[in-house]
Amino acid sequence: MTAPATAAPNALPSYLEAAHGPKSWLLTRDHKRIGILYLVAISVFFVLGGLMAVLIRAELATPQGDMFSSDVYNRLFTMHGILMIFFFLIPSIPAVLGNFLLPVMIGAKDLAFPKLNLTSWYLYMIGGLMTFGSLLTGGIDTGWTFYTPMSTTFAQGQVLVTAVGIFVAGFSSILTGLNFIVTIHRMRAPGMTWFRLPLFVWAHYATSIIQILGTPVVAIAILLVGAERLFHIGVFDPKYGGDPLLFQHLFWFYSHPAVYIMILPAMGVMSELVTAFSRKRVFGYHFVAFSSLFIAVIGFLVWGHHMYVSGQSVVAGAIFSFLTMLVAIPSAVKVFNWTATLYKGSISLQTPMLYALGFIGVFLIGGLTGVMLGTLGIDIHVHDTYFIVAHFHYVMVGSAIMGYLGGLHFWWPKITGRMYDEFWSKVGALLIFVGFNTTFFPQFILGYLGMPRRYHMYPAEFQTWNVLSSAGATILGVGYLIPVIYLLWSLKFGAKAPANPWGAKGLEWQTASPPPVENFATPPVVTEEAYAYETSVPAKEVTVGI
Amino acid sequence: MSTVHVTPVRTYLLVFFGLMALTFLTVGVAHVNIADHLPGQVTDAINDAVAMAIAVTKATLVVLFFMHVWHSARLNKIVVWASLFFILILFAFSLADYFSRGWLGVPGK
Amino acid sequence: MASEARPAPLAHHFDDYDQQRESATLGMWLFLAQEVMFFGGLFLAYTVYRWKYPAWFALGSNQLDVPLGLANTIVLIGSSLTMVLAVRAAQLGKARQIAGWIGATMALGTAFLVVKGFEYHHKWVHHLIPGAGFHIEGTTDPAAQTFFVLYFCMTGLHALHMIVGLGLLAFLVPKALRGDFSAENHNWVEGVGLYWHFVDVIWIFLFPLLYLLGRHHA
Amino acid sequence: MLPNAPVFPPVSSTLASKVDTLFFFTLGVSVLFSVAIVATIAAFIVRYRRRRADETGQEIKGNTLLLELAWSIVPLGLVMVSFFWGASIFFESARPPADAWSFHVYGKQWMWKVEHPEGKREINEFHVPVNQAVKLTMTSEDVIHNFSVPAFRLKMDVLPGRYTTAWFRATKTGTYHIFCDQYCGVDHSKMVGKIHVMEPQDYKRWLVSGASAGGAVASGEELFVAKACNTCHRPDSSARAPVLDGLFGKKVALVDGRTVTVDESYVRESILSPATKVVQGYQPIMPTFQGQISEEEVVQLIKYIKDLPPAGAPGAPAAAPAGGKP
Ligand code: HEA
Ligand code: HEA
Ligand code: HEC
Ligand code: CUA
Ligand SMILES: [Cu+2]
Repeated sequence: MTAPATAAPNALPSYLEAAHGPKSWLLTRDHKRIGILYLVAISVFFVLGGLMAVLIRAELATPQGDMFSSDVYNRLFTMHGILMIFFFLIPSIPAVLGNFLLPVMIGAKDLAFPKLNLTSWYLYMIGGLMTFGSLLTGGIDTGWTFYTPMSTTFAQGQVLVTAVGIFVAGFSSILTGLNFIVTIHRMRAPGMTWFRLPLFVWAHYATSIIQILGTPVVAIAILLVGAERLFHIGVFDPKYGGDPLLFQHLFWFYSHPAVYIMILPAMGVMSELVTAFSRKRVFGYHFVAFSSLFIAVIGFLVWGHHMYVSGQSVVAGAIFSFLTMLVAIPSAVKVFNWTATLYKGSISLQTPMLYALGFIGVFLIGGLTGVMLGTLGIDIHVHDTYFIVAHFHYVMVGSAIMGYLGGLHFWWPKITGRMYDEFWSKVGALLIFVGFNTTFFPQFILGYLGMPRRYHMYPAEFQTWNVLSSAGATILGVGYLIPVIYLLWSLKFGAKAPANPWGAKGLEWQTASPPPVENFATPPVVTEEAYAYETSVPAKEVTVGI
Repeated sequence: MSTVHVTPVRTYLLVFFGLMALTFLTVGVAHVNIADHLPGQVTDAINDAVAMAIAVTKATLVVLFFMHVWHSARLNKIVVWASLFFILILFAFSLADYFSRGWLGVPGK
Repeated sequence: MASEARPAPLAHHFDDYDQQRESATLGMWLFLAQEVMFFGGLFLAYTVYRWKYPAWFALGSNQLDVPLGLANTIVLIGSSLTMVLAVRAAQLGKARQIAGWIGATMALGTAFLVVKGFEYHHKWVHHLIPGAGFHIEGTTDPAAQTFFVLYFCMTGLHALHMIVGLGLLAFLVPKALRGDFSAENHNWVEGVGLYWHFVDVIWIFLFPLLYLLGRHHA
Repeated sequence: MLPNAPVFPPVSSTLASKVDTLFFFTLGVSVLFSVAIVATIAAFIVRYRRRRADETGQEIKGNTLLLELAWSIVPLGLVMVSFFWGASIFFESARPPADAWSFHVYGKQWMWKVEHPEGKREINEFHVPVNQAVKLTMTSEDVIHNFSVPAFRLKMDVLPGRYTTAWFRATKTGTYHIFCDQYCGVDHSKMVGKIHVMEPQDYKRWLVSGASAGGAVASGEELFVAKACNTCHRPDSSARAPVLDGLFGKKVALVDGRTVTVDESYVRESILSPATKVVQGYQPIMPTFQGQISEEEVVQLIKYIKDLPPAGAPGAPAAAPAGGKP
């Protein structure tokens, strides 16, 4: 895309240099700085959640419960799930990369509502601190799913505080989605038509729909749980005429689509990575773009697949199973189109591309086991076993986080203006891939054998696979440690990044690294479709080896 | 430059009185067992249906005129329809579970 | 563009007022879509429980005071009228009128809440608050509480929205008097107006669902 | 040091082999697609590796619609096979065969209680005869649990406030795990048991041996008197209430115009929440027994009502066991 912005990218001070001091960060309205605020916050929550995972895996290395009491163990996995899902993965790509890049990619100066954007971050922080506070004061033992009447009547601990924390964080997510949709509709640069949008933007558009329409339903469900606990009234407890399944319907109405809040942005990143590192137009642009919307909409129709054996009617089970099958197709379409994009490309295996390829491999396993779970006859055996645990870690830890890390590496030079170490980043990517599969593949076997999830102790014959899994988690932990080190290192010692280190297309690569406050020195005008690599030879900007 | 449409006060008043009329109507019919006044086998639920029909009419009036959707950009209309569509999904599929409990000879409540 | 009176300036990242206004209304509508889903969960709960316990719902709704509910409905629809007139005044750029109509809206909104307060008090006196002290004439089945659980959740959340709305309106009055709103730029009035009407729409459904259905049995 | 590592669970019920076949089908499809896609990607990487720093990919021209359709429709076909196959197994697993013996299961934080058709009771142990269909009617006394026997590929949630059912026909004698698969609080992981599949004659011998666990519960007939049901539900009683003889399995018209079939759930609801479904022609005067009667007592009453012969039929309401007789 030609834009006059390339002329003098360094004329303006970058968003990092424009102002200094804590106040300039905590009161900023610049979407880029808010993206950084999120980056710091979610990283902290990730490490917290990850440490709990390490404790879980340590405990599960032996069949007896020898490290923790049952009660502590239950609190560990509950908090692990809550922190990872609500405070790490859901905000990860949208709130960090999306916040930073979306306005730049469409040639806008900022999101439509900058103050609201900052408000979202504060809501997120309030929610996060409440949840963290409840953790410090004993945590909760409901599981991240809050099933009633367990959560309303029987659970110990700070259910109320956590519930309110999630409720508040939910509104942060809603407002982010709202901001994105308005921005995409109203703030595009001249010439940036819908079908010239990068697929990353399409993915975020679809994600935002889910955030706006799904999140309020879980919010009200959680609020009712809170009310039931507080006032001892029967909303969901059958003792007072309540219906526990109603909670499950409300919860999964959000929480199934929520898994697409986690994966769709990662898929958006994927489309950027695959095109940039094969220097080629994406294959089937329209199919990839619309499949995101299709996933978002059909994703709202399948929630009952979490409830096949819950006492839901068998007819409803069959309907939900049928629709679950349909939702697999647009994901398949994406995978095939990415593969086809590589055909006759100019493929370079730089670190972000390694993550992209890892994503495809891992997502295949995660997604296809998802289809198995969607199959009624199989789910009646593996429901609530480690098969589920393996499935969702494959899609969440494997796919979504690999997408996130791939994106973070891809845009790191743009965000920070620094290059990271090529060698160590490849070692890190490799270690994460190996560690991840060693951790979670054995869990499929455990699951089919019948090992239930959320078990503190288990029969001795399951031990070998569990030891393997715990060993893998150690590798994975070290794998995650490596990027932390070299990325932090790069901030100070990394080489200065040029405007377009990868020779990639997209408006964000046409402005300086890091970008100036309002993103572009002169407002860009778009004259090309996305990924029109064939029209230019990005010779000079390329600095990193092949 | 502004594309804002200014609605005459008369329209607002008409809508208001329409809403008032419907409010009294719905209170009035609520005390009548409509099924008794209709020929044939009509279930009790007819009262619910009438009340909801009136409520939907009232809500539509508010949305179209007070909330200016009548003169709004197409996109805002789409948002309205989309929220209705998704609320319908929530209802349809949850109730599909409840209403089909016990079908196919599988017990359930 | 009428540039001599430009009370609230164009935000730095917008190109013109049209873009700014369209963004604001779209944002508000999306927020309301979110609200629809939020209340939708409660309406679903209502539907499910009413289907499960028709008798208790008929019994429950017969405990409510229709005249008060009706009065409140009239008050609330009236407040929607005054609100829309405030928005109209803003569209025409008439600062004092805006403030006047907003004041009227706030008065009606407060009246609604006061009446609601009396109703709650009445429920309290008659042991109709769900929980340990709940008692209703005609049954000891604990499921009979379900109606009142929903009654309080739904009307309570609605009242909470009204309180937020009143706060927003109060925030607009000085702005209006200061002359912050012009024909080009009155997004705040418009946005709060949409919100207020939305709260009205919720009540339009709550009133028959809670007060009226099941009346014909009594 | 470590015990050996099994990779596949025992296959010990009629359902198990069916579930496994379907599992291997989907596994095969998955492996096929994964290998094909990964191989293609690997080939592309080798073939189209970037040679020069300023190289770009070649644009692909032409109509790709057919390709897009192909790779949408082929997976669609496969998942549809998977759906229908899976649904048929699911329906089969949900509908017990007519000859099934009826057992009751109670979940309670954190134990399983089982009651055999003729009244013998055990806790966290479950003895069943081989090759006999067994139907479980399950309920919980507190939170949601889940009764799971991996060797049978059997799993069903156990809810408070209602009954769910499951069934199996064990095909191999042996001892297998029972797990609670729904998180239910502190000792969820200790809510485990053993199911012992025995030869029929061994099962018979086991039945008559030893005492039953979990304390005795009064029989339904005794409860019917103790809870004063008989004061209303006897033809000669003063209160006007329906006679329950021969009621089970019939259809009943309700005052609000609906009809219901009298099954376990309905009788349970009639006892605990009588005004929810009021029988046509009667006043809702029956008191609720909620909180005054345990889940096990409810089941005793249900069994008793189930076995009441139609009015006028010879023979007093026998104390014959419900379901089938071993
Ligand atoms: C990022 C998160 C994420 C994603 C993307 C998915 C994606 C999918 N999930 Fe997953 N899921 C979770 C997160 C996620 N899930 C979580 C957290 C849980 C557990 C919650 C809990 O209980 O705690 C869960 C649980 C879960 C269950 C419930 C299991 C149970 O509790 O019994 C089911 C059942 O249907 C399911 C199905 C699916 C399906 C069909 C997809 C599909 O979208 C996958 C589509 C992808 C593909 C199909 C791969 C690509 C396809 C091809 C390359 C072509 C070839 C394809 C075919 C031949 C079909 N998931
Ligand atoms: C985004 C979501 C997410 C992520 C990223 C993870 C990450 C991990 N999870 Fe998590 N998990 C969930 C979401 C997630 N999980 C959910 C929703 C549940 C269900 C909860 C419930 O049942 O309610 C669950 C449950 C769950 C269980 C099942 C518990 C049970 O049912 O009893 C297990 C067991 O192995 C597990 C393991 C792990 C491991 C090993 C990781 C690893 O990937 C973590 C690796 C991360 C780190 C190690 C931290 C970062 C490391 C560093 C910065 C380096 C320094 C540290 C070291 C060198 C050690 N998880
Ligand atoms: C005070 C009188 C009274 C007592 C005591 C009473 N019932 Fe009832 N029962 C009724 C009446 C009246 C009906 C019919 C109206 C209705 O459905 O509520 C009824 C209905 C029933 C039904 C549904 C019958 C049908 O035709 O569908 C069952 C089952 C039942 N009772 C069981 C019991 C049991 C078990 C007990 C004791 C634990 C009991 N009842 C105690 C009065 C009583
Ligand atoms: Cu009972 Cu888990
Ligand atoms: Cu799902």
